[in-house]
Amino acid sequence: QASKAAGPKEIKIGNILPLSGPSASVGLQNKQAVELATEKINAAGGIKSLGGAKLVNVFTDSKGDPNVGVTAAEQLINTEKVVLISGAWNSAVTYPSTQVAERYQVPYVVPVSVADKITERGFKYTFRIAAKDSWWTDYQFKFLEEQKKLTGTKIETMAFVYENGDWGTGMAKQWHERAKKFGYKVVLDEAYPSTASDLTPVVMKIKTKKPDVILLTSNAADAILLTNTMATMKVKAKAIIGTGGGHADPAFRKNTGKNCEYMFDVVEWETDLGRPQIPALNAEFKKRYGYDLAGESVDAFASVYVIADALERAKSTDPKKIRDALAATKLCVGQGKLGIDILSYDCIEFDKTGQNKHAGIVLVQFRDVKGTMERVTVFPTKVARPGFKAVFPMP
Amino acid sequence: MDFDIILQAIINGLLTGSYYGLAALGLTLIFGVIKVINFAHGSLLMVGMFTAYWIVKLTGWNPYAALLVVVPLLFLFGYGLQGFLIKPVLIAQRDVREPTEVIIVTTGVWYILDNLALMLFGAEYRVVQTSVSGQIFMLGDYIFPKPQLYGFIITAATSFLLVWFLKYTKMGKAIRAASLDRDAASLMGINQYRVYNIAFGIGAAIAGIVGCVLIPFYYVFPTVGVVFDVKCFIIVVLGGLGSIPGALVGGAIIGLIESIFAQFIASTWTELIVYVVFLAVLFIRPAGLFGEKRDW
Amino acid sequence: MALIEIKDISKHFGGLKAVDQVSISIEKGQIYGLIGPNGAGKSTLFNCVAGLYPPTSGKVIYDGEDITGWKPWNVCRKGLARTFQIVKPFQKRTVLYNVMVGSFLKTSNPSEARDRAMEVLKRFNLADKWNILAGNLTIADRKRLEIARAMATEPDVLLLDESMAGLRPNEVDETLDEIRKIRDSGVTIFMIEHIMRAIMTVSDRITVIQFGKKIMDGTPQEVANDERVIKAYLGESYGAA
Amino acid sequence: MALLEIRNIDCFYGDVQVIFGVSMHVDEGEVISLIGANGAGKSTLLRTVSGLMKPRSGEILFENEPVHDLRPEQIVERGIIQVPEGRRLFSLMTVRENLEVGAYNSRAYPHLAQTLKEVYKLLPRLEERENQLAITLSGGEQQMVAIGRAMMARPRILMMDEPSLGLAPVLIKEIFTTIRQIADQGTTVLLVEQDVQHSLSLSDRGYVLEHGRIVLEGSGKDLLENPDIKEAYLGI
Amino acid sequence: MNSGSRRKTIDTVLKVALAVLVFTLPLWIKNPTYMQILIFMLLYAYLTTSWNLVGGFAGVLPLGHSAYVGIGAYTSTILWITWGVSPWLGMWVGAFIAAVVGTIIGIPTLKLRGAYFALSTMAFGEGVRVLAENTVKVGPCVVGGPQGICLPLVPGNNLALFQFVSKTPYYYIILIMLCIALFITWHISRIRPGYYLAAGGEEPEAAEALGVNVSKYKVWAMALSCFMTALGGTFLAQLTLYFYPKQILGLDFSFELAFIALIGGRGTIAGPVIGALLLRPVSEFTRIYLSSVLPGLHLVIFGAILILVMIYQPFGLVRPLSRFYDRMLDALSGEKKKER
Ligand SMILES: Nc1ncnc2c1ncn2[C@@H]1O[C@H](COP(=O)(O)OP(=O)(O)OP(=O)(O)O)[C@@H](O)[C@H]1O
Ligand SMILES: Nc1ncnc2c1ncn2[C@@H]1O[C@H](COP(=O)(O)OP(=O)(O)OP(=O)(O)O)[C@@H](O)[C@H]1O
Ligand SMILES: [Mg+2]
Ligand SMILES: [Mg+2]
Repeated sequence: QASKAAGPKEIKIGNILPLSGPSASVGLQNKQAVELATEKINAAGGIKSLGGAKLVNVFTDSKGDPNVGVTAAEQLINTEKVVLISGAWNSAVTYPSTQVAERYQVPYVVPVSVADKITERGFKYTFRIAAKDSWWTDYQFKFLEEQKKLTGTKIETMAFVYENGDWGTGMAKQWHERAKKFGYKVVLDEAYPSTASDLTPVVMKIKTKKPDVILLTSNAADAILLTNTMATMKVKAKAIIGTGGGHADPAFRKNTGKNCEYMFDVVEWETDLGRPQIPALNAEFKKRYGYDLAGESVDAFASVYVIADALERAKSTDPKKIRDALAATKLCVGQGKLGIDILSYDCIEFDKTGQNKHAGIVLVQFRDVKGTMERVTVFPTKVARPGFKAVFPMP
Repeated sequence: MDFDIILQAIINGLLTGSYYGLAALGLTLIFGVIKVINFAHGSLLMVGMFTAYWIVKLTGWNPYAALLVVVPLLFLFGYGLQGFLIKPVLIAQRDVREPTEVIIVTTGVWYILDNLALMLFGAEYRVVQTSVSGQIFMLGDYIFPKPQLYGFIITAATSFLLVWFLKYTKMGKAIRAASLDRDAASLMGINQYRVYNIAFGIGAAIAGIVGCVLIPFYYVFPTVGVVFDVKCFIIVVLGGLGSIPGALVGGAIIGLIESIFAQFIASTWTELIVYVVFLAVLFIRPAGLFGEKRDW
Repeated sequence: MALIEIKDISKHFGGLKAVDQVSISIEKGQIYGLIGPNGAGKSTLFNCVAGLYPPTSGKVIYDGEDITGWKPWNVCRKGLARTFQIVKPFQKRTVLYNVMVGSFLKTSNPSEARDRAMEVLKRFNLADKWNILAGNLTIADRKRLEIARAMATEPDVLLLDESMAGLRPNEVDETLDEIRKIRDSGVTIFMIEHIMRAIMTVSDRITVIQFGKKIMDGTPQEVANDERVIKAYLGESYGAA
Repeated sequence: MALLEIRNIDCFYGDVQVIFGVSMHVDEGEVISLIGANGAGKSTLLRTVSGLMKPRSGEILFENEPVHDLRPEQIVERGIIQVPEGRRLFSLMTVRENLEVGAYNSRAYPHLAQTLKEVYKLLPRLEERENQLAITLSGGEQQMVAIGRAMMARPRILMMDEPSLGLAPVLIKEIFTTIRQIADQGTTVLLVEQDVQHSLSLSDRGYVLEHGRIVLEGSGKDLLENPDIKEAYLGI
Repeated sequence: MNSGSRRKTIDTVLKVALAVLVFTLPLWIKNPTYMQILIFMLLYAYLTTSWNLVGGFAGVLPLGHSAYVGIGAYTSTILWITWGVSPWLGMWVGAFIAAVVGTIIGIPTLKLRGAYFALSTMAFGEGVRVLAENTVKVGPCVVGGPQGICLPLVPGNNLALFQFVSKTPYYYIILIMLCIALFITWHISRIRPGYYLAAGGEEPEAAEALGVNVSKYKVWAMALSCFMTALGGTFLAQLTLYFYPKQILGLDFSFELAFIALIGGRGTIAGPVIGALLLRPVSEFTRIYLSSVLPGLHLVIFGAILILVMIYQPFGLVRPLSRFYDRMLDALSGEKKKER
């Protein structure tokens, strides 16, 4: 193509995100993170090996609908002629749209969709930055095991409560496997429709079963409703652990107030991590868009750096070369890449399925820090916020 | 199963069912009078919720004080909606008893309102802490969440007022007359379209009331109406389209099914039970529990 | 044996006994009249015979066969066609279309149905209006269409519910001629009518009902001179035709 | 002076013209019959006066003021009240509620209680049936309610479209007696009827409408004796 | 030359030209995105034509037809994945099941009037969705619960397994399906069942009195409609290779079919096609070009378009378009259309 002599002035990156429909809120946050990262990279001189070419993002709305996502991918590839696609937040959209990219042999970077199977189909052009969802449940159980030892608390029974979508049911499957492995008794396995108008019946059920630990997988709205209803109905447990998603949404803390205190959540990232660049970036993001960075935004933010790095090394906009460059990615903290320096783990490197093999997870607890509810990293202990330790069992 | 639990489930079911019923009430009124399925009903509820949300958020009022603003506002909104958008289609379909094509208009309004809200407020979920949020009232060991309890009382009061209005006031009678025979109503000096506007306005105002009732314990977001839409449709058909007691009883039935069955089976399946019960009732009583067979 | 035997038919709506133990028997080839005050239950009785309502009790025997509670379409296929007091044309369709729906009963071939329908239209002086939408017809034409449509099913019995209400006297006369012609072609007719001049001249026999109950039956003369009928229905003596 | 004056109006359904340049007038206190074949356009004429449809040309004056541009409810406010063809009661409302709705217009509403008494006096049977749903009434009773409902509006001119349609002979007499009483109380009446004998004999004047045109006009008595009328409408 | 023949010639020429254009489109359009949009247009036209058999001819308003699309997609896909049955065969099984389900649901609901029917079918559609979301596995068959089913990729263009890399085969398959569906509706509207359906839809009591078992014909129409809809479901599954309950059994989907019919002209033969041809591109292009400007804006515009069409053309766009076509013919031929 025209990449030879002067190189292109602009490099088009396609982004598929849910900008309307039920997951529009997170879709928008991802979009903003991508825009901010792109701006920074372009300001720093763009892709130098391509003559300082600027990255240009083309956003298309998937509505969270796979069919729309597929059409969007085709449109990005054929009409917009993007060299690479990034997206699509909803696993259900990522799944078929990566298939399209694979057919056209266009690289597809997946910042956040966590469904295991996305990188388990032998695709050559799909690369995922976030951890697989099976890795998340690992951390939840690791944490429990450690706390059992540490505090001598007896934990025998568990309740699984999750939204009945793709994600929640996937998590529940993992939970069951691990509960069996570690010898917990599952007293309640309850999926609920994520559009429920009333979750009191579910909460009533939890109350009857009196589980030691409640594992939750929820979207934002239902996480809020569930937590508030549990408080109203006076449900108590030794530990309530969320699985990111809704619990990580800033709206969750804002809208549950005191009710979420001492709850746990797993997350790929947190603002209080001990990385020096985080405060400044978070402040900038917050000033611009009105809320804190979240794990998913950070993945999206980092993904732009991964893409830029691959382009830099590919020295070309030929999709095949970009793919090879992506496959050879090795970006680590301390190389002066802002997007990488803020991660909770040390390097991004893809295994042969395209999965970032270092992607890590942390456990946070909602704590009242000087009058405001904050997410405090408590596990693994080496990245925990200084001076904080998990309160376990929940009081 | 524990008797206490069942009783608590019944309490929850009735409290929940009451605001379901209230949400369905506006829908059934609009259908009864104008014979239009208002697919924008959930969106009106959303508008009511957002209004109440902002009022409470900005002024810190008691959420029920927001009714003073929400009710007139939604009334005017519904009034205008019917007057400007639905009326032209009704005029074009003057001879049709149930102008089904109007659903396109009401669905269009639904899309527009939901997405305008998205553009204005973003997709995030918002909850506002009100003076009654999270408070409970205990009767023995039984928990009555106060916001739901107040919702129950407001439902009862609203239904009573509506029935009284339709039965005893001049405008109420005119509304009923126009719903039975619009041309004949014209010949009595009733401006049928104004009557429709008012009926639609009242229906919208009731949706607004539901918004205020929900604010203390539910969250607001642009597509919140969709959560209640399908439920409302089931309730009104179950109870009998156009029937006020039908909406209330239908709401209670759905609330109870959800609450009680969830104690025995997975709550995703209770949704299915709702549909099964709904279809079963239709097989037995095609006009719904309180439907007037000869009228439809 | 009579062609139609209505035996002790009752129809209750809730507590209302709209038809109460009425028996009528109609011979083949007769024109049989049914009269009575408004709300006496005449249309309800028709509806019970034609299958629109299942009777609460009693029997309808047609040609030796018990057709009580049969569905309307089966009654029609059996050879009893009816018209409605409030005419129900398919308003958005042409006159021809309306009649073709009737003539399809005896043939499934569209062009044959069309030919038969045109013939019926000719008989009822509607042929030149075949392409008009039924909704745009005058009342008189609609009533005529109602009969034409029923006749297109080639019935053995025709049930007419106030087919002449709202017609001008000379139109009434035309319709009466048509009815006689239909009868002469071998069709038995059972009709409800409030226009005395019509029903008294054309009927062979008349039944009078009031409050759902049969008051009497007899020849037009007998009916016209009956004290009870005069008091309940006619209001004054109808100069016996 | 004419109370109601129709000047040269043309009416259409879609592209089909059904009224062709009709002019007529009704004076205060008169009883006027409008007769004509089925589909002549009688109901259309009444609908036009009531504002349910608009004339394409011509004008309608009530007390010398044009009313053809007004909406139906505004026309009712003036006191032009119609008893529509086929009764058109509010089926699921009680007799009393039907009557109350009749008095909806602002001229009549303040006098509701008074008018109700008068109507009950005129039609005592309605008082007996006060709380019955309209749908459960017999045809004759329904016609009474329809007339009573119109009277509740305190009509300046009462237009009736085929009040005797589908009624038993005994009821037809009763209805015409009632109409006579209404006229005697001073209400102007415009009567559309098939029962020419009854209607012309209680009318001061009559018009004959054929195919949308007025073809004959005269006093009730003259028209009754007119041989053409006799042949066409009385079947003699 | 007899009058009107010139007009007729032009009419024929235009129609033939249109047909040729439609059948050769893949030769002109190389961009797969546009092909995909075209295919979806045809698919929606096909599904709406099937919908129209009940929604248009039987005079009721079904709002749950996505259930039958889903039944088609699920059946053929499950048969293929579990037992290796080719979708070409499986689609008939799915269609048959859909017809049976449609009949069972139709028998009680088709007796209901107007809004009752609309809302009941809507509730039924939602019920099927909930059922699918709660069923992960039935015996050896993976239903997939809320995650739905992903069809394994078959390399290359494989006619036997109904999977192609190129869009062209999909285009011709759905085009042929649409032509058949149009022929069926056209034919039905001219024979006895068509007359009976229309009559029953307009005045059920009158039709029954003329010997028409109205419910029977409506149920037949429903069964046929469901049958055809399910075939479209299999096509959709093979085209997107991935489906899940919220999408394929969603309310939005059912609504869109009804809208296309209402906007195009319900109960007419061309209506669904015209509706799909106009509405699909509008929703696609506003989404593509506006969604990144301001999220939600495209749906606001879509809603506004729906409302405007209904206010100005409450009986759908077929009428003004055919009037326009007639005028155009008049102008081209210099002859007036003969009034029948
Ligand atoms: N579907 C129904 N439900 C309840 N009541 C009914 C129904 N149909 C008729 N009725 C009642 O049954 C009685 C008899 O009505 P029907 O129509 O048979 O009278 P009719 O003799 O035909 O009177 P008309 O001469 O006025 O036509 C009336 O009181 C009527 O209100
Ligand atoms: N809604 C309508 N649409 C089209 N044409 C109509 C409509 N209503 C009436 N017409 C036509 O207008 C003409 C006059 O009808 P109109 O009802 O005024 O007659 P009429 O004199 O009252 O007759 P009748 O004695 O039958 O009541 C008739 O030819 C009729 O077919
Ligand atoms: Mg009758
Ligand atoms: Mg008339």
